[in-house]
Amino acid sequence: MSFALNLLTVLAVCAGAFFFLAGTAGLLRFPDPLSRLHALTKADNLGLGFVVLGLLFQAEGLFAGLKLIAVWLLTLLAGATVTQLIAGTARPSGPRE
Amino acid sequence: MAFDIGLAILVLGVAVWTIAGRDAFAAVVGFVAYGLLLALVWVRLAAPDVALTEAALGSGLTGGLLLAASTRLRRPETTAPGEESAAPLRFAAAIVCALVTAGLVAIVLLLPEPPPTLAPQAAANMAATGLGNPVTAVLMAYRAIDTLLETVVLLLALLGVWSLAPDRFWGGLPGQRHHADPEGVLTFAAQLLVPVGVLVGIHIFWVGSIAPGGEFQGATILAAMWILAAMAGLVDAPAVSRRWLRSMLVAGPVVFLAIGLIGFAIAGAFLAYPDSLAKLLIVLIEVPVTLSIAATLALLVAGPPARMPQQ
Amino acid sequence: MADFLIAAAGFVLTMVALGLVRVLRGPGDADRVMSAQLLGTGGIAGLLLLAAAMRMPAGVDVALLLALLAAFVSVAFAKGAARSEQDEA
Amino acid sequence: MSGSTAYGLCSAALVGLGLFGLIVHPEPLRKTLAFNVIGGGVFLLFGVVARRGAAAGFGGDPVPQALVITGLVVAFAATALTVGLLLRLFQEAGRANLRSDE
Repeated sequence: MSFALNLLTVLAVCAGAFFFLAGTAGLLRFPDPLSRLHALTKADNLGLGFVVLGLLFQAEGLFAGLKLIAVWLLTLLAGATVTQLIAGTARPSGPRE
Repeated sequence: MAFDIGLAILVLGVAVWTIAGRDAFAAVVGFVAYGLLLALVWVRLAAPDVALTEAALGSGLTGGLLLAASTRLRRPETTAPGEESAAPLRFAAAIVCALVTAGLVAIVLLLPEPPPTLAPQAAANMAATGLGNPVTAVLMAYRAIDTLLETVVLLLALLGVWSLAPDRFWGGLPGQRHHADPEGVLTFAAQLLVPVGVLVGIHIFWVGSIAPGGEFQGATILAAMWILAAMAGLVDAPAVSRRWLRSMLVAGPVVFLAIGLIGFAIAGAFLAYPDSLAKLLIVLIEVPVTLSIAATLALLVAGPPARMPQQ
Repeated sequence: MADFLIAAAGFVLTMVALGLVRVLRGPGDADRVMSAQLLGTGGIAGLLLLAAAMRMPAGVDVALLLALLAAFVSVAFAKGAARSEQDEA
Repeated sequence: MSGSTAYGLCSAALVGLGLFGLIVHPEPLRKTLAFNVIGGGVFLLFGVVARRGAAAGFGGDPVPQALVITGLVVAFAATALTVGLLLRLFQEAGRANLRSDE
């Protein structure tokens, strides 16, 4: 049982690490700010999401698990807000009116 | 082990960027990253209480403050070529700093063996306070006078910031008025984040007596959430001359001092708690202190009064 | 298991540190804040992995706090950037 | 070399680095940043000492840890006051540097 849980953790954490790799590569290689923003949101949402998923299999108790999910949701919300705000400032024609 | 060395190198790299970066704004971003990485280091050093404080105050609130300042100071801050320090000065400074570093390296490598520690004393003291978190026990009992003075230092800093206001705005409202955009993403995010943040802040404060957390960490989150609400235009700063605001600011230190003085009567010394009442008295101190610190931190970030209330 | 989690934390931090190169190259403030945000997310992921590896439940509290404060800092930036554009206009 | 020694060496380098920035940067905002970098290094040294003092079932000596928390709060207060002074200087003089020869 514990072996199966550990295996799931390893798989999910590896998937998360892959998305961080992808996000960084996108941030470094994509030509313009808006597509870099696109790459960043992948790392944010999926990278951290898979890491949290993997750690859920190791969580001790319900409250600990809920806190992990709360961290992910907060990051999602913060990420979405900031992405919107940055997209507004990054437009070549200035902020949207 | 390899992880620790890598993390230490990463911290150094970010610090080099903060110091050596050309642009002030980029340097501030580097500083926020520096604080974040230091929070990870504190976890590695088995100091989660400090990690919480570093993440909230060292990186978060300081970062927000300096980011706002660097965008306002933008143009005059860009250094003209002639303004750089002269090469001989830079060279001399580099030598002095290398010597300081070398001295500290020697100290680190020659730290006494076995390491001195006050942990057993703190553990003995902790039993008497009824608290489960050794760091909170040290802050509130073993070194309570430091904590009392610290709340006073925060108030003094706030007085200093307020006294920078131009005469005509004295007693007015700090910072700019932000207007809410009911359709805006910022309003939406603030409406969602602020309640969650307040809940997390109270949680961190409350668990401080038994687990890592405490009044400074909780208060910092509360302050950050208030500033977020103000930036989204959901709330406006109160005029600094308001009586309720001033009572809130001094409530913490006053209650702390009063309970400290009562210590003479019931336990024979300043800031001494009788064993049976220790935990109750500490909680009685912590609640107003948390509120005062939160208000002080928020107003420190908001800055000096800059406008009068509209009639 | 602990070793794997620490290695994963190291990998994620290395990745986001590479992303920081974007801070060095700029060119715009938006890019800088994006890479700082990637570092924030990576830092949170690294912290969660470390907390699990070191069996330190308080590490999750630190991550929770970082997530809140990261939002705060980013909003402060976006407000600042919007204001400096107003100044120029 | 143990983990805490690595952080100890790191803290020594941070103090030197921050001190260098504090001396050579002409802009006060950069000096403030450099000062905070020094602060981080000093606190880290305390953390290393605390970690070495792990005893009585604690992961580290709680006394230096509590001192660091106090220090972080005071450093923030000082930084806020500095930034306030700096913004006021900028408002009054239209510049934010420390030259007096103009």
